[in-house]
Amino acid sequence: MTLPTLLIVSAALIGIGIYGTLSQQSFVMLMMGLELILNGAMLAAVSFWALTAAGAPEGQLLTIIAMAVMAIEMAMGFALVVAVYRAKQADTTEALDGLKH
Amino acid sequence: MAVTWLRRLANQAPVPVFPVVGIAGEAALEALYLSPAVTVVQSPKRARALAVMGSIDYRDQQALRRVHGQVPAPRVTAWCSAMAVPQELSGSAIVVDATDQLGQQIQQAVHSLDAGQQSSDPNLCPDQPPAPWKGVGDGHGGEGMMGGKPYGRPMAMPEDDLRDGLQLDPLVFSIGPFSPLLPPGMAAKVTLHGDVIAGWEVLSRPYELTLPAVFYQALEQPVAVADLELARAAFHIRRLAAALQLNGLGAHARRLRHHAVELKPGQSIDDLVNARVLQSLRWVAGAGKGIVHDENWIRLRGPAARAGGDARDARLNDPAYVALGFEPVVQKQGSCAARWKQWRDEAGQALTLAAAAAKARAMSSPSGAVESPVGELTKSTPPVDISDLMPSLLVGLEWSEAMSVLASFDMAAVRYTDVIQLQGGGE
Amino acid sequence: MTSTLLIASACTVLLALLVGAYCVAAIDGAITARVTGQTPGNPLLIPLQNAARLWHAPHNETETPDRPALRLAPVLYLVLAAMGLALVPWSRDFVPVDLTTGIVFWGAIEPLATVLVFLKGWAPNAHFPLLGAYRYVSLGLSYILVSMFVLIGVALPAESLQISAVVDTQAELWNVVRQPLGLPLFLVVGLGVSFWGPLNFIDADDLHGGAASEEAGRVQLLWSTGRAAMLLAFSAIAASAFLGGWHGPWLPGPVWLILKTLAVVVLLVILGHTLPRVSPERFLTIAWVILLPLSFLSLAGAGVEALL
Amino acid sequence: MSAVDITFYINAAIAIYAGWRVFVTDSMVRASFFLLISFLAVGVIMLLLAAVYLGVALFFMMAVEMMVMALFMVMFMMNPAGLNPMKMVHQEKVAIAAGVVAFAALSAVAVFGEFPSRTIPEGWQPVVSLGHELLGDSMLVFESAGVTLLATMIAVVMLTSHRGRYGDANHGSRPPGLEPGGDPADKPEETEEGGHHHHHHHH
Repeated sequence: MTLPTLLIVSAALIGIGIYGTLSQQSFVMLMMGLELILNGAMLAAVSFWALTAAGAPEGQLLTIIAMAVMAIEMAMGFALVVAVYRAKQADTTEALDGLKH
Repeated sequence: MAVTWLRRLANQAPVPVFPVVGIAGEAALEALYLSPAVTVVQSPKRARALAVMGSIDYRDQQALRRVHGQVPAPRVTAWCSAMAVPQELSGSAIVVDATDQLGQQIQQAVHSLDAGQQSSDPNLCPDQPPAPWKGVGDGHGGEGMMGGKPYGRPMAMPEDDLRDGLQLDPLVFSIGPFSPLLPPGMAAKVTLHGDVIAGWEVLSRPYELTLPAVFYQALEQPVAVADLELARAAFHIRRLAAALQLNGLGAHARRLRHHAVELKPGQSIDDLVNARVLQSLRWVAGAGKGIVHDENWIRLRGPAARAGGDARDARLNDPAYVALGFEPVVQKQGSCAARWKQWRDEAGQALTLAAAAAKARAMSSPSGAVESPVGELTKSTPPVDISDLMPSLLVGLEWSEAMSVLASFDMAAVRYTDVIQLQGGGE
Repeated sequence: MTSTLLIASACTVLLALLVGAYCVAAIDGAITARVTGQTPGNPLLIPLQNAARLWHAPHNETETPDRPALRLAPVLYLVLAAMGLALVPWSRDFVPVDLTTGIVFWGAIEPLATVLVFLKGWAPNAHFPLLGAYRYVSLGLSYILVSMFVLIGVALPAESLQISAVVDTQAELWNVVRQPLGLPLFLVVGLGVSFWGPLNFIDADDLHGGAASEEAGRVQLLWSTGRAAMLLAFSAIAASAFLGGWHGPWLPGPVWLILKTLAVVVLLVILGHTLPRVSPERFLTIAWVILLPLSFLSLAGAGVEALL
Repeated sequence: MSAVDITFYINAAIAIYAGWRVFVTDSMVRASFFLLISFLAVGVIMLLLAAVYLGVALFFMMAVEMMVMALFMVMFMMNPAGLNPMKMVHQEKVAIAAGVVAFAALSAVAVFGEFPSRTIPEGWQPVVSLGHELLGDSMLVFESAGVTLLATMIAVVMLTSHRGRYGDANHGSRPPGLEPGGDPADKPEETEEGGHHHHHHHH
């Protein structure tokens, strides 16, 4: 468990997440991609904190903020999905081709 | 060695049985509830044995076969019915005549099945899916993301949700005719939006209900009022037990069922069950629901009508009851909880009346109408079926509320014409 | 930690789990017998007889179940119960797993258990189980927050998230006195996490048994064991967080812990046999409008007390 | 190889495999549980790295979050169990290329980058130091996150409510076409057989 291996794992998670975010049509699956990116980012942050920062608490703080961002992303994402679904019965990105009803 | 030891331990536990109740099967079901050798379960999948009690209408024979197939094999079928045993089962089913022996015999049959002395029932239905799990294309059942019939199974399409206008998928399925949630014989097609009932179509009406024999006798000849009232109290208490069981108080339900067979005149209902337990039914799902409105209200009878404030009661026309100072109890709300309270109050009143009648040796006087526990029973018009009221009552309720409402009605018509001629028989 | 201690800890937890699950079943049987007024047999043997019966009973095969979920969910639920039980300190020196974030870890076990209970209803591929699971989860999310706040409340006086530290602060005064709202709120969570009694929304009789309607044989045995074990683990945590854990006069610490745990178990089982299942709609209101603000209040009180 | 290393490699493999399965499985409920597994594996790695609080916090955050996700999947998706094929993708080649490039670039940084090696000192208490940081120097950051979450909650309730400011939220709305400019998707032509999940389940 060295820094390069940890970072490669997080790079893999971020890579899969980017693929998912760019390719998925369904809002919810798209959000899963975003979550996976954040998952990789958090792993990288914790790895740097543990192995290069001598336990400086800001590293952990960064991860906590990432978690909060994830929660916000999730909540807002779902709220938007519900709002859009209510308005247009749409749950895919293609179905939204305008900003009005 | 260890295996036989474990097996011996297992054989001391009661055997789970799924009851299939047909016409005139009510008494056998009560006997099954009381038997220490078995436990009555809610789902055939958990059972080791199927108990067929009473006669099943010919239109439900296919459903009976399906339920039989849902009991995991190896299984035992117990036949406590006037119907003939189906050809396929004639070699393996155990035929029981005495209802009080039913539990014992089922347990013995399951033990000998487990010991390999007896073979399991054959399957009555072919054990195969309704449509083959054969994929198309890249191993999937359908094409496109939504709709269609993947693997021959129709997919839901969104429709307006009742509560908040979101377009979501409905779930359509049918329950009955042997579901413990519905009266025997009743089948319904249900459309659910999430937990909310969006559609309730009665597919078949419940079987006619067979009342305790004393109520039929009272039509023809004078019977002891004490006997009538004890039978009434027992009837109400059993239905309260069903309501308790439905709402997660199975132990109290069992207590009530055991007490219902040995009721004594003058007992207080609070001796039978903790008063607060029955009162807590006021708070369960659906307690305030299930109020019958408008023109349908007139179709309610007996306790259900009195729970809504209508003091109709055939006992008022009987001089014996008048002499005992009988006054009908009524509730106001007419809701699910009010009907349960009505059953409780009437059971308590019946026990008091029974004590007074036993002391006075009061006999009823047949006047052409008897107040049965489900409404006025006369020679010409026994209580009729009201299951068609359910759709308007249930739509819009949550599932658990709907089940409470169902458990607070007597929907079935009362069996009358063939009772006198064929005591306890079927077709 | 030496390997001897490690093995001793693992054995203690497993033994406590099995014996404890048996005790929960026996207590449940005894209270049922008391309620029904019927004694069907030796109450100490009934749980074993039922377990032996389920062991030999045939399996119920549903159509195209989610097999990995069907097999893994009950096992993992049992594992979660064991993990919860491992966090409980038996005495000052003997804590099987003394995690510095033990309180938070228990806070993670509860939602993970909820996920597994959802899988219990999802896996068999049948509609009554799914309805039960869906209902359970949508209501379950409302009390998990309560549990978090209540647990933070007990961590405040200890100034630590370690369960052994929480127990240590209760040497003089138990948390149940210091934060009287905490234990009742926490008990609600316990009924929910082990889907017991009034909060049994998944295996409810109004759905023919809900998720349990498709279970038979060993799957049913695993789930009923897991459920009893979860109730036990929960009671042990409640005893440690609110009733002073192993603290107590005259008797050795582990004995006190066992007594207090069993007392909480008895209380929960009696509640399960006394209260009818709550109406889902009403429970949602109760959880958000009453329980959650009460847990806030409890937490605020604990905070004020910690500052003074 | 120590026990810690073995645990790490197993969990790393689980995290990546489950993360990949998220976008391959047809059942959206399963997809959200695969994502949960991926998060749990990362949480275990964090525990191995002595981030005791963060690892455990990741467990409970993700358990709740993925549970909600699964609920939404069952509620919104036509096909929660994956009976129909569910490959709803666009610009897939670009996406794969972007993913591979990101992975390669970040791995290159990981392998060729020069990072100091300062591990956590003996006796360091990560949870205590995190607490002091959150409620000390970085209180403003932490509190901002809290306020943002509160704002999110309010916004979410507003957005999801059925009642909009000027009447029903879906007033005058029209569902999108199945094809561009086609018929709305919500009302199937053959309602008789279109809408049923009919299990044969009688008892």
